[in-house]
Amino acid sequence: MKYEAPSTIDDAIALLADAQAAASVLSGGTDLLVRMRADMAAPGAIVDIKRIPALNEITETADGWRIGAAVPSAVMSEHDGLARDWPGVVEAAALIGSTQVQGRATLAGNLCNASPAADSVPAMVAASAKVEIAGPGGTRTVPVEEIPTGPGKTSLAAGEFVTAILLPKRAALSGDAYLRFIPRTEMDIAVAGCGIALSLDDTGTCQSARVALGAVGPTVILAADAASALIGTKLDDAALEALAAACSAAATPIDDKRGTAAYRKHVIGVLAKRAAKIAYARAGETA
Amino acid sequence: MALDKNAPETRSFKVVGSRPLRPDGIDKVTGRARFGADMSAPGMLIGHILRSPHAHARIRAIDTSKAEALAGVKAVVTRADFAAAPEGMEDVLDNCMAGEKALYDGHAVAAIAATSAAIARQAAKLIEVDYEVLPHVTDVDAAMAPGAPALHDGRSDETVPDGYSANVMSRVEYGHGDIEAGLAKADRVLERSYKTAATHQGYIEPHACLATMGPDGQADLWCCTQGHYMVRNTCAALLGMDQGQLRVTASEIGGGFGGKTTVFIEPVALALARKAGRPVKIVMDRTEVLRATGPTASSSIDVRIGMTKDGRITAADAELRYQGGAYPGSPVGMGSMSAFAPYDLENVRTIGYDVVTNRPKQAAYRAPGAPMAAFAVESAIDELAKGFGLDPLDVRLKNAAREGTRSSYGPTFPAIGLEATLRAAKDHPHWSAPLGPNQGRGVACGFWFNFGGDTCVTLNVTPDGTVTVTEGNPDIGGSRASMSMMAAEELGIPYEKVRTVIADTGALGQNEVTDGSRVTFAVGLATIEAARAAKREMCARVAKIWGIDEEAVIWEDGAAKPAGPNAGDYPPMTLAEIAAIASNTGGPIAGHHEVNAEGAGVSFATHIADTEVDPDTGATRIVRYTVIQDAGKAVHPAYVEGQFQGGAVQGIGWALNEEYIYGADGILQNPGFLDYRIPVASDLPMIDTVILEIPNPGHPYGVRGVGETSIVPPLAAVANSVSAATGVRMTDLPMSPPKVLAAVQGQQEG
Amino acid sequence: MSQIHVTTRLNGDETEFLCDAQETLLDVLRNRLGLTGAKEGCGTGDCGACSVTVDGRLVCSCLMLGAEAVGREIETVENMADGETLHPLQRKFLEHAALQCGICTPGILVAAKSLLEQNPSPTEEEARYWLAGNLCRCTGYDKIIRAVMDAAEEMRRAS
Amino acid sequence: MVKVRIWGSLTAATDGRSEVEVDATNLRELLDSLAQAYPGLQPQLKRGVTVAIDGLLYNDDWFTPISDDSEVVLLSRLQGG
Repeated sequence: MKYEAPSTIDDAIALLADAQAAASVLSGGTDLLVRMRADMAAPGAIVDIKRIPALNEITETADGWRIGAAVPSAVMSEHDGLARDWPGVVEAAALIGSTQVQGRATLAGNLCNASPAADSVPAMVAASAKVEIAGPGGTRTVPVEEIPTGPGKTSLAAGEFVTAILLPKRAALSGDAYLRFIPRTEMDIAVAGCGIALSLDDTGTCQSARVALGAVGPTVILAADAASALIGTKLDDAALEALAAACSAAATPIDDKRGTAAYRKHVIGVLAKRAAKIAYARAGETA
Repeated sequence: MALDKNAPETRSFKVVGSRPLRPDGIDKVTGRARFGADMSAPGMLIGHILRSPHAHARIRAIDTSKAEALAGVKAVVTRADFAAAPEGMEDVLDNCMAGEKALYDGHAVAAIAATSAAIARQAAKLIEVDYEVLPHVTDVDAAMAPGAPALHDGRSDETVPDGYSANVMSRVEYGHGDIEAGLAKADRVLERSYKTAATHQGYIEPHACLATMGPDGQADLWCCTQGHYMVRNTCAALLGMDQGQLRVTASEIGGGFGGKTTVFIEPVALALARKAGRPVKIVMDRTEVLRATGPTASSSIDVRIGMTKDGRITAADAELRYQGGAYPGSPVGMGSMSAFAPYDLENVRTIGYDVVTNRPKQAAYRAPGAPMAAFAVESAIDELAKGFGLDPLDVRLKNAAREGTRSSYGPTFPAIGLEATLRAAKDHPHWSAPLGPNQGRGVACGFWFNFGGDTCVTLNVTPDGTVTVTEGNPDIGGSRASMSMMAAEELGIPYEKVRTVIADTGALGQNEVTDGSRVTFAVGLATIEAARAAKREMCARVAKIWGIDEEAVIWEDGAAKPAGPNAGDYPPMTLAEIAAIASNTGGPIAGHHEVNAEGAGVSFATHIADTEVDPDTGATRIVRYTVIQDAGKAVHPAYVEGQFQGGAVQGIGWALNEEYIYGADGILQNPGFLDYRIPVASDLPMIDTVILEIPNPGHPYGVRGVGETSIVPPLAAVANSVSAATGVRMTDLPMSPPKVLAAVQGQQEG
Repeated sequence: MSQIHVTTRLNGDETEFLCDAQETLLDVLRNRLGLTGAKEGCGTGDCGACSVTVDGRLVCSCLMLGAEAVGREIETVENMADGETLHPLQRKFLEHAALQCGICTPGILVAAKSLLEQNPSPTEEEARYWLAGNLCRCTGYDKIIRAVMDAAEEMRRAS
Repeated sequence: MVKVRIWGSLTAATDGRSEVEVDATNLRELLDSLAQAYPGLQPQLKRGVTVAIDGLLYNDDWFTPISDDSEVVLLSRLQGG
């Protein structure tokens, strides 16, 4: 195996596009190194993208926020502006692993690892995040939910890699939140996770909403019926019950060592109700 | 040995009972301490073990030729490289390296030594094993049923009645009285079944060793173990060596809890070193630790208890079924003996079945066999007490075993501390503190035997009057400090003047492993006796100097003094003064003591747990926890508290989240700390402790073992607390969120 | 297989080593540089026994390649004490008997030091969550948390 | 004669009696006498037992004294963790 640490995006593309090299992108490495150790990945080369300066930056743009693909979760948590605008996304990223893992793990890595249980993905999907992808054919931008196509599989083409996560500007009277359920208080993979972003009108009625569900299907689920349950309401009990029911209905989980399908279907609704209340309160705060 | 009956409770102590810094502390906070994997040797090879991917398979053939041909591979061994095991050690050998069959997922089938870990791992992939996959069974009740896939044929012993599968290895029965007559007197008879999952000791340090063997057959082994004398004896037997030719040095040990009381990789490393002619180091990874070392048994237990409406137990009956993995030896005997030990019962019976399954061979885990039994019994008693509207502590006090009680397992108890722990629990502010919404409080008792065993201590006095204590039990939690304290106490010198070292197997005679909460008791006893021998020698030397009878010299406050008719005739001679002229008075001064220490005292505990259960998710949080336990005499109270807290938290993990999860294919689903979920810091509150001291008459200072009892009550204390919080009785451990939620929902529907 | 030449700053000293591409920083520290204070408890980032800091950031050295260390500042437990003077955390761990077997201790000390650098006045809950990635099986964490809180207080008084 | 209590599953070897009497002044004599008087106990004695004498546990120490009024109970071999 070879180790490469290019300093430009173009060099990285060239290394990744070399089919013979069978290269993997190394960002935080908190998934890749574990998979290599377990013989579940055996790349011919590793392309460490942390030496590309632009990939280490969080920048506020005209359209919102650009988070470089090599920015670790801990740096996001320390960024006051980002945490103010997208607290749900930042909190979701801050739930990935331990403090130690936070020092390395990235949104881009969490997304491209394509685990159905990735914590940051439902939060990003709810937040309408996009990913910026560089590749031999140039740069393209796609919604986050188009990246994972199944457990461990992504839509990235050969030679492509994610260079940044793009979050929109936070609108007035909007807020987001992410909650997950794990058996312990820390260190577990999500049994179920729910990201919600919503916006209100000035009467406090929900105008728009996105509800994304994690760990209850092979990929993240954008639950349109769940969002509809919130729109036009002030998140009264009936709306929250409808939200929970819609989430449970949209979920297609499996039984595994982390929980049963029945449990996941129930808990996803519980999490959705709780996350919606947080997002709603946050939306109100921006008034 | 004769018991020291010198009324320990009346003694006042100067050093014992204080909290000095541990002598190995600096090394352990600076990273200098050398644990199992921290040793290297010139020319060292790295060993790697190939493991079965099948739960049960006949090994038709193993072809190692391609692996042997790989550049950098220096030796490959299989079972053929080991001699036939001596009688009684066949299972240990077969567990270290499979013979005819692989009996569980992870069972070792071959091993490689190579110049690097990467080459060794690559070589493992080149070994071709021809497996005939066989039907498997991992559940204890399924394994007992007639027609279950049999691991071994014809190994059931004479105690097993007809009608069971060949997987039932033995049956035990304890008790006295007449169960049915007793039950007839009860106002209510509760019958319940309980299950507990297999859990792992979860020590953070994986097994590691470094072996060297020369062509002359002399060998050295460095390893992390709870007993390097056991390692020596076992490895020598499995490799056909003389015990004296194998010197074993115990590294610092990164946790054991019983899991390092046997061998796994050590004989393999020696076999590789013998074949390669070079040092070989083997370090397990976490996956190997979970797949192929010794978790504890899983259990299935039926309990029948009769109680009068005023809380008196009229009869208690239990059947315990423990699977201990692929070989006989589950701790069901100790589970059966301990199940009802806290109670004074006229009619009591326990029946235990030892069952084999396609899982790794169980190893001891802190009070082996007792926590599961206590979970069942303490849950049933709690349910009965609640049903009658009685205070669960009052019910336990009403039935508590005390001095003179004929125990459920036979012997009559001497002075014991159960009642004291129950009264202390009642008086503790925790017991009467208010609870919040969705919170509940549970209480449970626990019992453990504690042991002694073979022990050697040598105590040397240096020329400048400092003292070295040499002992043979790895220091797993601060025992060097305790030994230094007891030597200092006995000699009347400051703690700082004593240093305790753990010797290799060449330096002392046989020492039993660090287990059964025996070290502070047994090694402490031998340390005290070694110090007394040294004092006698020093008094004899001084008697010669003064020209008086030996009997006329006594030892007091670290000095020899004239006594009796000679009192005051000579100024006292301190230990340092005597040591300085030792060469002139007969040579170096030492004391030693070798003993099979008997007379360990049993220990009881009562735990109080508060939990809060999220009714929507079934998640359980420990809100408050208090441990009350009899320590006999707490030599170093800070480390006694640490044992109480650590055992309680392991029990909390067992109660809530820890479990071996097997798939239908018999493969372990969660061989890592990600999904084998031991408690993390944020899961827990502070763990309050109350140390009671009811002296053990079998020890000069009254010491009882403290390490194991603390894991016995938590399973039931937490379960009783969850039941109080939710109104549903939890009978299946772990009480993971899906199970708790299902129970709560079932109750709402029901 | 050609090895990678790495120059890094380790415990304040410029340090060079050769390593294979797949070797972790933990392997390099332990097997090539003789620093065995960081331990491997899991190799998957789940136990924290291998904790070190890289450019001041707490990480698991088992989840980082040695080759990534080029130009970084690595600090390990071996550099916590100042000569013969223990770091207040090390002293408080001894005073509170916050270790039993001691295998998790180096990782917990490094993690706790990182916590107090970031947050000199953590609450008990903050300390528990910060240290959630450092498993200890002996102590039940009680004395560890007490030692960290006591060290924090002493360090606040001294500063 | 020393009275010895044995555990339930061993009574198959003692004609159903849970208490037997044998001549013994120490642990070794006790185990020898039991094996001689009740050959059915031999497999278990060979596998190992723990003996409680007046409430304290003994494993192997042959010369542990036993008097006629000692309370002697045979137990499964104990192991710790």
